[in-house]
Amino acid sequence: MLNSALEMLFTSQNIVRLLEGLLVTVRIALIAILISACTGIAFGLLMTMKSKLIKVLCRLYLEAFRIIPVLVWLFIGYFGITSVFAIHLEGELIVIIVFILWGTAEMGDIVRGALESLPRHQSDSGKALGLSFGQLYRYVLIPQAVRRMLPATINLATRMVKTTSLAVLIGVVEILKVGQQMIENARFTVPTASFWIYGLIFILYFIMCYPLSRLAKRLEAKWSS
Amino acid sequence: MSNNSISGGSMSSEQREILLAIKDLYKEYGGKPVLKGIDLQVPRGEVIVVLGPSGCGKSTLLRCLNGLEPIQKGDILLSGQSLIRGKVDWEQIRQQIGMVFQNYDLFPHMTVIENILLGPTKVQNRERSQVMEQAKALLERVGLFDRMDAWPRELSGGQKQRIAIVRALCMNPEIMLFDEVTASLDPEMVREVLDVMLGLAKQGMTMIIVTHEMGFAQAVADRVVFMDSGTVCEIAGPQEFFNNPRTERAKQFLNIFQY
Amino acid sequence: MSNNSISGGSMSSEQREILLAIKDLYKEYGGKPVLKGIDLQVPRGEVIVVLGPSGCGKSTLLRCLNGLEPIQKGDILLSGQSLIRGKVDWEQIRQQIGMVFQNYDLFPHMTVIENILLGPTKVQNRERSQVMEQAKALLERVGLFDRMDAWPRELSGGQKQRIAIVRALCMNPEIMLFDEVTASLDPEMVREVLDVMLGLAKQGMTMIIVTHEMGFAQAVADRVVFMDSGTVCEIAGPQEFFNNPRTERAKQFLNIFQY
Amino acid sequence: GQTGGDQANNANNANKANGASSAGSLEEIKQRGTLRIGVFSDKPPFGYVDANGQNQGFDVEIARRFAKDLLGDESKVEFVLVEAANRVPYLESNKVDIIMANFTVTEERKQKVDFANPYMKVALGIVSPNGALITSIDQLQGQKVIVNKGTTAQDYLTKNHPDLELLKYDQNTEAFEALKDGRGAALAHDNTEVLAWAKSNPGFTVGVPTLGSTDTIAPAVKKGDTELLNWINQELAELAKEDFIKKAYEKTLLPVYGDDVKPEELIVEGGKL
Amino acid sequence: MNLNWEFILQNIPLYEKAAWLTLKLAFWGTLFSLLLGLICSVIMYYRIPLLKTIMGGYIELSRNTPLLIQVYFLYFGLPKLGVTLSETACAILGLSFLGGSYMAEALRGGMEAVSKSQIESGLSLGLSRWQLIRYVVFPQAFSFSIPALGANCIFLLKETSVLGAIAILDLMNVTKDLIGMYYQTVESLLMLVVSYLIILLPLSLFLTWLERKVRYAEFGP
Ligand SMILES: Nc1ncnc2c1ncn2[C@@H]1O[C@H](COP(=O)(O)OP(=O)(O)OP(=O)(O)O)[C@@H](O)[C@H]1O
Ligand SMILES: Nc1ncnc2c1ncn2[C@@H]1O[C@H](COP(=O)(O)OP(=O)(O)OP(=O)(O)O)[C@@H](O)[C@H]1O
Ligand SMILES: [Mg+2]
Ligand SMILES: [Mg+2]
Repeated sequence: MLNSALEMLFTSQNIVRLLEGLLVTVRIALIAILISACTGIAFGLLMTMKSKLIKVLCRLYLEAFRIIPVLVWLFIGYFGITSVFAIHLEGELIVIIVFILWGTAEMGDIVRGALESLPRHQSDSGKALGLSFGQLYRYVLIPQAVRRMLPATINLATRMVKTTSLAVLIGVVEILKVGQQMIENARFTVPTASFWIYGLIFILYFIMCYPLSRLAKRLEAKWSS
Repeated sequence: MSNNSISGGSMSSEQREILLAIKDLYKEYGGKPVLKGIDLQVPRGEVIVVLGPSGCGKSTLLRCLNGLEPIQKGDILLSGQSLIRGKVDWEQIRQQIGMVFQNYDLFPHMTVIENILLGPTKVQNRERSQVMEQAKALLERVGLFDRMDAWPRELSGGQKQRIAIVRALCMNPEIMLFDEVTASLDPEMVREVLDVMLGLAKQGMTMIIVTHEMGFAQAVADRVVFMDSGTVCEIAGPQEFFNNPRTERAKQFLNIFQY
Repeated sequence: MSNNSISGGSMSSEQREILLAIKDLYKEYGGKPVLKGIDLQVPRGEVIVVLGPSGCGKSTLLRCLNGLEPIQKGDILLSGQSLIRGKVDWEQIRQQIGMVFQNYDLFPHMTVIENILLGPTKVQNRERSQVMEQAKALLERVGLFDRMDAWPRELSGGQKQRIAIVRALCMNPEIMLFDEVTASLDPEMVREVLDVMLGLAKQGMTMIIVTHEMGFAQAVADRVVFMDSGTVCEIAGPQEFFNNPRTERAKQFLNIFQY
Repeated sequence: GQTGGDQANNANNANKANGASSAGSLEEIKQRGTLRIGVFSDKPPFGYVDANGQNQGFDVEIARRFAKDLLGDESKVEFVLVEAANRVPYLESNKVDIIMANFTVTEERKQKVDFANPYMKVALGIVSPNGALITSIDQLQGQKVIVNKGTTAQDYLTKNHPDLELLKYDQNTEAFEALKDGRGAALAHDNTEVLAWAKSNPGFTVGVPTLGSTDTIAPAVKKGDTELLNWINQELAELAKEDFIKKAYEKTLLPVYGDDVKPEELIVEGGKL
Repeated sequence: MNLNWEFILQNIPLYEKAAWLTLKLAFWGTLFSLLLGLICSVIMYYRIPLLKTIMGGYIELSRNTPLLIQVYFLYFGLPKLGVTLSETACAILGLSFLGGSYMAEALRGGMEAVSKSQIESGLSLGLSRWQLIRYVVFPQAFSFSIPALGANCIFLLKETSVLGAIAILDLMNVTKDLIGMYYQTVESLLMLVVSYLIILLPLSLFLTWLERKVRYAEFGP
């Protein structure tokens, strides 16, 4: 059984196609993570502003992504937007956009949490040294916040990598879709293909995510003491 | 305005230049008054120790002097210049006022020397090498020259507080404020920090010190200011205050430390 | 074994029943010796104050007496019964040893009275109403009768420590151990807690107290045990120890508290 | 078959609905240089991706020819892989120019897209395991029937047999997989589809070869894109001259259906029933 | 834009049914997750040899793979080994497999947050090991864990949205159906969002309230 499965993988283009599918997955995750890391920091700073209005708006934005599942947002982006505005956007682009919006919200909350968890006397003693507002953030608050938020950020990245699996449901040809095409193709030759292919994809995802969550744990252990 | 009537102490403060003057300072937190009209004049070179029960407003007073808290009424003058009226450049003023807090407030992501250099180089834009000289000399004086490259977490509480003092001194402030800097330290460490402060006093630094260490207070103070529930109850020389307090509340307070 | 040679104090400990005996106690953390052969006999009703610089092993000693730390050598006898050799029922023994720590260790999810009743009702299976009587009496004594139904977070640090003492007392222990119970309190609160302990001493409770409050130590101690780096350096009556310490190290230590 | 009046009417609706410009679509395609056609990727022998990642199948065959005749080269086609349920959105959002993914002509769909003339005939069929062969829809009472989401089979059963319990899957692969795993008593789909599938899956038989009315399968374009629509109809008529649809059948479907099925039962040549 | 209200009203029952199904799956998934998490966290807290390694492996596997792949594997992969589970079984199993590790981490975090001095003061009162867990560690650990546990509940509820892939008629799947059959995209998506808001908004607000209460007040009224 395993033999025929391996044979299927290594005949023709199958393994290459699967890796190409994986590449799409990785590409989506990487772009989304990198961009939302930046936008998230900006959003996080915005959330620590004193203005009531800004606070409420930020909260609404955050809760929208907290409450409504990402898959729903993908559908809204994919079917809803197109049917209302009739614009042409690739599935992959939709996934990236939705992931960035989602990532910004979550990342922002992480940044806010990190900044607010800094003891007040840190900013007091910065001020007492005569640091200006900008200097206070640049030299004192942000460097400390970054350490506190790094583990959570990596966890968010892991979640985003995992969530790329939903892309298939709005027609993006990524690893899962390629896998399904292969299962369909091999239906006569390897009847147990779905076990092997889904198993393989399961493991591939694990291989992508495990090092990340390991790293997060490490940093957490290192910096909590 | 009326503090002269209750002021006392070994030296007459009238003869020296007044560095810091607090006039009828009034401060409240959300409607609850915490400082109810404080008057105090600090001549250059004087060491003032502020005593009083917990919650009487000692920390709040120091924080107001440094602009960390806005005040509702009154005025604060540093070298005759108001810190309240008109447009106040706090970043400028805070360079002249050094402050050390109860919690060890070193920045944990910087080494000792980086902590010390931050203010002088970034705020005062001074030459790094020149500040370095000064920092080394100060570290030497507090006995921590060899810990220059250590991280704050590698230091004991007493060492951290001594570094915090050096950090503030390195800005060349006119006046230093100390808020219970030894409150969470073990006795030996208390001693090493207080010794540094005694040294500063001897050198003529102007200081306002909030502390619960009565022995130290007696030894270091030029004048003792006793506060209770937001007002100054008594100002006296240390000898006089500890041996013969005038107010009933001060007597009660001192009783706590007697067995 | 040899502590008699350096023991002292106002009362001769030989005449009274020895409640707790520590014999050549040796304890290490990961190969690093922390207690290097401690000998100490505590007669019933005696108040022992343990003094010594930070890290000398005072807390560790108390923790060993209570079985919170295993020891490597030596023996501990409570009423003549070994706590080390053979099968020791710690749950049983801990009922006879009350302990209060530096951190306010009330259980935050229980009200004051629930905190107090937990041990007597669950561990000792005593009648709830009968324990209630006792608890009320004790609360009255420490002046917190009306805070019976409060939650720990609603109490000040000093109040929490007094409740912690009541909680331990309510188990009717033979001996009480106090580990720097006032170390993180404001001076007024320090006083209210120490007063409770002074009261206990007067009533004849056997106690071992670790503290940094020298005035209190002098007032409460029957004997002072001075430790340094894991050994007992000096045992003396309080008058003798504070006015005329025999060892150099004790002199140095006491100097810290003088200005 | 729909009348011209119908179409004009529909075109009006569409312009009102999404206001997208439809004129000059042929020009646009020529400028772009590729014809984007939505096809299935997991529905052999109509549209699938072979082991080398190439699109293959009956629909694909015709699609390539369209590209060749419109742009002069059959490689100038860009295949966009679609699922049953997103065929309409793909057209609406202008992600593809034509859908050629076994798209059955239905009333609801006509509201949303414009169908060209048909190239295939289709009815529903029900395939089930030989061991428990379903030969009539009545046998399915109280059993689970597998369908593919967004297909006419789901549509038909939901509307005409609302009491049946349906197991609905996003993708063809999953639906047939589920049948093989015994998750339902039978699978309902286009009979072209189930016939082909049963051929290559011994142990399964199409017990109900035609169910409901016979429908047609046709290329679809965005609502109001009459220019492209007319071109397709013309093209289909042209292709009839060389029996192209039949040839495509022989190349892709014959190996699957064998000689049991007469091509005339399935294909429509020249867009005329 | 004009909404087709008739269509919306007509399909409310469908969404209602789907919402109940979503809730039902989430409920069982959460419950089993909690049980699994409880067992795991106790094993990890006490560092029971062997079992600890196994649970550690499980936690990593479950946390680092997407639910969609997990259920695909359970639903389409396992039958090839002769194990065919029903849709509901797969859904609940998948949710529990995923949720178990999240709950375990949350509970373990709570247990480790109970300070050593709390445990020692319990011990010095003479509490037995079991009494210590029962009266001191667990009540506190649970309240420390509440924010994380609550977040996990919401997380699992949201994750049910992918179960449509294995033919579960949840909210998401019903929406896909309606889009596929009637092409009333906007109306269907609107109903979907509203359904999630109706379910999750109160839950989310409740948890925020609870979290604040636990965080600021610690214990007591
Ligand atoms: N940020 C704040 N908001 C509201 N009230 C405050 C705030 N900070 C301090 N207070 C109140 O102001 C009063 C004075 O506080 P302050 O910290 O100045 O006292 P303190 O004399 O320094 O006491 P301690 O000896 O305990 O440090 C107290 O009653 C306190 O409750
Ligand atoms: N859990 C532990 N693991 C390793 N070393 C420890 C541990 N607890 C204490 N020590 C070490 O044992 C020595 C004695 O510690 P102990 O807490 O008994 O001192 P102490 O006299 O109570 O000091 P303090 O006055 O600061 O409370 C110290 O050097 C300390 O570093
Ligand atoms: Mg204060
Ligand atoms: Mg100690």
